[in-house]
Amino acid sequence: MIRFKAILMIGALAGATAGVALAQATVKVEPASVNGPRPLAEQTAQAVIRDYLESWQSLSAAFDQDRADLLDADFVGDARDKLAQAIRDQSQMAVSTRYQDRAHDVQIVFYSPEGLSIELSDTVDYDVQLMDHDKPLGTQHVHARYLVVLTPSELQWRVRILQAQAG
Amino acid sequence: MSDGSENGGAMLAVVLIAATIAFVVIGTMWPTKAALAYTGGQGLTSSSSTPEAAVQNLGDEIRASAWQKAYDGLANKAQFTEQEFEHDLKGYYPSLRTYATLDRFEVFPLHASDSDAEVRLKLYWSSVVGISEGTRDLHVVRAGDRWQVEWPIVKKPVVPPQVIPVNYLRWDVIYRGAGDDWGAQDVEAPHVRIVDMRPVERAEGVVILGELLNEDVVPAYVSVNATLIGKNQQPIATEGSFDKISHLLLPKQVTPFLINFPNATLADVGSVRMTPFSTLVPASADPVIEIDNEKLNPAPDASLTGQVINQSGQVVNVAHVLGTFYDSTGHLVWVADEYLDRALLPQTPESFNIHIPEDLARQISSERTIVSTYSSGGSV
Amino acid sequence: MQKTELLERSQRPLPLSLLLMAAVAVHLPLLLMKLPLKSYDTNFHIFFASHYLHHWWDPWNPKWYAGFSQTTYPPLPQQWVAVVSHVLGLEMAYMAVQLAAILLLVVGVYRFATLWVSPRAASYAALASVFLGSESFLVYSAGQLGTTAAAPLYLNALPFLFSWVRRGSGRSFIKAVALFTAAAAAHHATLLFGSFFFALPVLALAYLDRDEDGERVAPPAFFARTLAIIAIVGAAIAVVLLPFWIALIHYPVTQTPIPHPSRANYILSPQWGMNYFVVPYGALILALPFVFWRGSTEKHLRPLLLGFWVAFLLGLGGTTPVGPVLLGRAFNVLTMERFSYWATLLALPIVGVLAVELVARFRMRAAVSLTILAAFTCALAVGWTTYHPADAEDFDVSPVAAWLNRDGHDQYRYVTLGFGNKISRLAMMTDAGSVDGEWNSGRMLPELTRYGGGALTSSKYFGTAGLEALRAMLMHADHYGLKWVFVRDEYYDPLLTFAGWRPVDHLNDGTITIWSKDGVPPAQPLNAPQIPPHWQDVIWGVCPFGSSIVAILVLLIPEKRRQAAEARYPAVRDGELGLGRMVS
Amino acid sequence: MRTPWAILLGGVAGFVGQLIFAQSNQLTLPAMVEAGSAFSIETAGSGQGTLYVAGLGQVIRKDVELGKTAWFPAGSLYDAGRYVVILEASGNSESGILDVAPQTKPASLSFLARPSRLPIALHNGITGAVYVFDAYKNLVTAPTPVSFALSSPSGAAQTRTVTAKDGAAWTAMDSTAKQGADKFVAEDDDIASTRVIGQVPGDPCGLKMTAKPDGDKVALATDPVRDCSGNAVPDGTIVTFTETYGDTQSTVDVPLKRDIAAVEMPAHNGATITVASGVILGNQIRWEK
Repeated sequence: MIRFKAILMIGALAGATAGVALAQATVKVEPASVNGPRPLAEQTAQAVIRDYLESWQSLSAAFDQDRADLLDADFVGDARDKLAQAIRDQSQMAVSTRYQDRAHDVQIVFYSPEGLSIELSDTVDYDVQLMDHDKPLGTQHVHARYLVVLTPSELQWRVRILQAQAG
Repeated sequence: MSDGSENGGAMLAVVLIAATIAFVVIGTMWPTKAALAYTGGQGLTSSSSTPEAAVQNLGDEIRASAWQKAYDGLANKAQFTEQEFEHDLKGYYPSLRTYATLDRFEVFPLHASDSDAEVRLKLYWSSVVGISEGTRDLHVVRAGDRWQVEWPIVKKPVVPPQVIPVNYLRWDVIYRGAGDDWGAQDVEAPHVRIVDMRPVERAEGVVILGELLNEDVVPAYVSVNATLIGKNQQPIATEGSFDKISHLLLPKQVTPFLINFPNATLADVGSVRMTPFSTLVPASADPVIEIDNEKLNPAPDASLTGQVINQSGQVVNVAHVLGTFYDSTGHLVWVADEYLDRALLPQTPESFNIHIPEDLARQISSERTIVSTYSSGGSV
Repeated sequence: MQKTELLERSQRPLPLSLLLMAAVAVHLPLLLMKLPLKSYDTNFHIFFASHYLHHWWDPWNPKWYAGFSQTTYPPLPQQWVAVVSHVLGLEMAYMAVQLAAILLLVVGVYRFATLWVSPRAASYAALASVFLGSESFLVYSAGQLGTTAAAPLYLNALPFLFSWVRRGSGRSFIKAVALFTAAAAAHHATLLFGSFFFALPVLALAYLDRDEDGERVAPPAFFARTLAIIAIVGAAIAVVLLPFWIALIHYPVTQTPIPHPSRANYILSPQWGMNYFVVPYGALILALPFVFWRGSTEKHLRPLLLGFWVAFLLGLGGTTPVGPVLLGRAFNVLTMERFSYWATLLALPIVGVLAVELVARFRMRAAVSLTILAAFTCALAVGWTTYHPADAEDFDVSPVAAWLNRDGHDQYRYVTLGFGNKISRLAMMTDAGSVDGEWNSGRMLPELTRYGGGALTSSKYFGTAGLEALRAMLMHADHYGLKWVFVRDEYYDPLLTFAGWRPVDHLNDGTITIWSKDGVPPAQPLNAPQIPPHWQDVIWGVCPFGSSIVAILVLLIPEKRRQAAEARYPAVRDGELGLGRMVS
Repeated sequence: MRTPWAILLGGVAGFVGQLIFAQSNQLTLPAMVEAGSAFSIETAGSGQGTLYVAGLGQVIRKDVELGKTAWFPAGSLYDAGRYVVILEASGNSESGILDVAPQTKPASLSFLARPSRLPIALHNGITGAVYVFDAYKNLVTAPTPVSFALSSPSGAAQTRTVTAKDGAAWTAMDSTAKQGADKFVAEDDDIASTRVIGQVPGDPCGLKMTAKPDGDKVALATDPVRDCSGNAVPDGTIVTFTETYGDTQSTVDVPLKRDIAAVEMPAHNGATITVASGVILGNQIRWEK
């Protein structure tokens, strides 16, 4: 009985830890190393990184709930289309994936001269859990460098390209 | 069931019926405000026993759009038809006045004798763009025991037969269809610039005055927003120029703008953030409007008066005159406007009168006037 | 022997089945034709119902006024429409609920009338209610589902009230409480004013009759029972409509009054006299002298007559000074046609007596004449929607809804101009939100409440007030994410042009122009403090609808066979009406 | 299930599964594949299994026979990125990582050229930024040379070649001295994208009008209106004539037509007439009959 209680407590602690981890990934922002003539205002940089990090929440929710419409707020263009395609794929196969970002190391690398795009690189640590008909198949930790292009919309920056680099 | 109480019952019936009739009579003889709203302000007890009462009745009838009744009561109705009378008030061509309703009116006696009188009738028309005023000085004559109005009819203006070539420029825009436009050929918005801006404190709040220039080579559809930023760097309020601007600017054209911030005080404002918007739109350089005889009239009743002349062959249904006022050093002092509620016919002058606040009139030494127009199509 | 039977038959009430069949025969075809859809408010009720259909547990409706709470309007009929719509669809569900209200009215009028007149006269009154001009006017021209659903519930509650105060019947007490509460959940104004016009006369009758049927009731007991039922009903209504009261207390209706032609003087403005007096009363106008005479001369009818008289005077709107004096500010908030409706319901028992006496005296001639007059009255009120339609022109709003629902247009709010009461229908069909709406008491936006105009879509009809409200709203378009204006009336074009809006598209063969403003940010949910907390959502979802279920259940409790009318009019025999079986 | 607990439990299950598979080492993945190319995955053991390939752009599920090679034909996996591969068999699973690289040959360019109109002779006034994509709309991240060329109708051209870094390249160029529509071309390999840049005259320079009597009016006309480089100011540009006489004034906004603005105004003896365009003032005339 005591043993059972101990297991429960450990489980609860682990759950709480997982919950905290779910809510907040660690974020490190490197000083911008901007390729381009346009000066990058501090507020713009902050807004871009904030909107980009929020996009991971949308991405995670969209894959988790099989709802491509949840991408609309933060993704646009090819990035939105490709993510939506993946959600359609998994939905058709009754497969589901859960993405949980753990750490980001972000650096702005390009600000196009006309101000209509910002490219950043993000070295991300995240977990992917795969399930088939709600049966867990496994969770894989992934470490990857992403190249991300964001473009401005009426209220925020939205992700237009989200691509992990090979190797 | 009838018993000794039948007499009392009969009395009750009589009392209730009598009271009902009395209430109806009272309500009809002295209608409530809510009821009067549906009669154009007229009760049953209108009489024309004085010159003012005759004009008051006429005003009520115009307000109720009771054209026939109003026309029938005129002393000089033989000089024009009922239709001409109605058109005189509502316009011969579609204009703001055509669809306006008389919101209220005021009657001012000017002169009176036993047989005739002069009475001023000030009419406040409710149009889609706001209240517009009109004044008629009426000659009222005695006819037996009542008075009748002689209506100073203004007959339909006659435009002489002529040929007016329409050869002005027009810009068309080919828009991209719906869809993602990133990284595709685009035509950007026209370049506009705020060339002057000044915040002013007025009794009703803070007013932002300014001028906006289209410095591009294409027409621009413009508007200006202003945000008052408090001394703590927090926004206080955001307002737009709304109709106190000429939204269509041809290349190198300048418009004044005025933005109202009711209930704000300048003392609370740390800075003002101006946001001009411009969009590329199809436009025509026609009609060209000439502004003649502009004159600054000093206080009291300070105003800018003049005439606008439509140099094109197209009827302009609504004209909006915007005046920009400067002091002797060329600084912006005020922006004011007036809608003309009569259509502008080709080559036919139409007067305007823009009111200037008395306290500012003394500072004003020069002005610039522009006209924006609305046409629903068609020519004379 | 045969003569006696004939006499007895001539004193019998008309069977309830016949009365209900008459109601079905008259109103079912009209409802199947969906005639109420042409009325002023039907689409408004269906719009509310559609929200309950999709968001039963969330009365916050973001589609009008940039968000408003439906707890500002008692929900019972609309919730029933939502429930029935699962089977019939929204429009036919509305018709079904309206038909149920009409049938309940027949029963209610009969039961109410039996308190005052003989069962035969009461059955004539019930039959007259089928043809009642004011009922048809409210159903087919005004579309007042709330009023026409609450009144029958209220009328059905009154005999139980009488039975309780007169005899102390506990079962009647429970039934009265249940029905009064359900009536309040259907329409609050009916309950408030019904207390004065209906309940007070019934209480007065009970007091006047306190010695009549051998069961004497002492005045202290009478008053104690009266106070008890007032307290319990008050408490029940307070709980069932708690979110409504909270909304009313926190956000009282302080907006500038909106003109309504029912407040006109019907003599000075005869067109409104036709609309609000001749049409609702119809041939009943001919009976008014008799109503006054018989109501006065029969001592026990006097409370009924006085209730009728006050409602009658108030129903005359601005024709008399009674309305402004008695109602004060409420005169400029309420619409007056409902008072005429209640007045006609109060007159029906006496009209039933008139009909009985006319038939007894003139037989077939009277029957034929009364039938013609009743048919004329009903036909006039039903046909009035054609001669005085709520909408000048019918048009299809589905292209507008389709336009709003595509290409992300619904990220912004919209307003229509010249759409009349089609805005409810449009709101049902689109995902986009509007800053306009048809429920004036629910709106909180200062641009709308300050000036005294009604719906923005009809701004021009409210003169300066309406246009000022429209200008104020367009001025703050950025704040509300208002990017689209759908215009079906060129009157507004100059304002939009000079205010910086541009036409961007056309719909319905160019009869509707879409205007847009540049630089407007997408609409954001307004953090309105009037959004009800979750516990209110639960109350709103459970209590009002639950009150009607409770009312149905308690009506199944058998009543001791005793009717108020028996003492005065013993002619009624068991089983003749079947009414007791149905409602007891 | 959709709670942190689910993920935690799933993680524990996956970890245990991985331990089991790690011992058996049933899954062999290629180090990297090019987007859209065919590839294979080796499996060990025997029996049936299911292979899952999941990335942000694609998810593939394939039934495989353990111990045999699972073939993925060309075009199966085309979205560049990092994929999680899981082999599930008999309730156990093994996972790994598969990288898909973009193709090296560009197939399309996103060319952001601004502005679409600008005044003539503006240094670095024209900018262009290019993102290079392969046939599957993957950003080509390998360094690749992008050439930019701005050519005017007269034939003069400016060219630059820039190496794209992280898939992006940019340049800035001067607007020419002559008005007209220039072509701005970005090219990578044999893929080109063209934008039209309108080079428009500057503000009017030396605005001058003349006046002559015309009945009871005065006919005013400007000389052909040019900018300081001699380019004609476009037709439609507004020229404002203002006539001041005594304490009154007349104003007309007239659009240029065929380089000239002309208007008739009331002829008042002693009136002063001025001409302006935007904030540029022209000459002044005092009208004497």
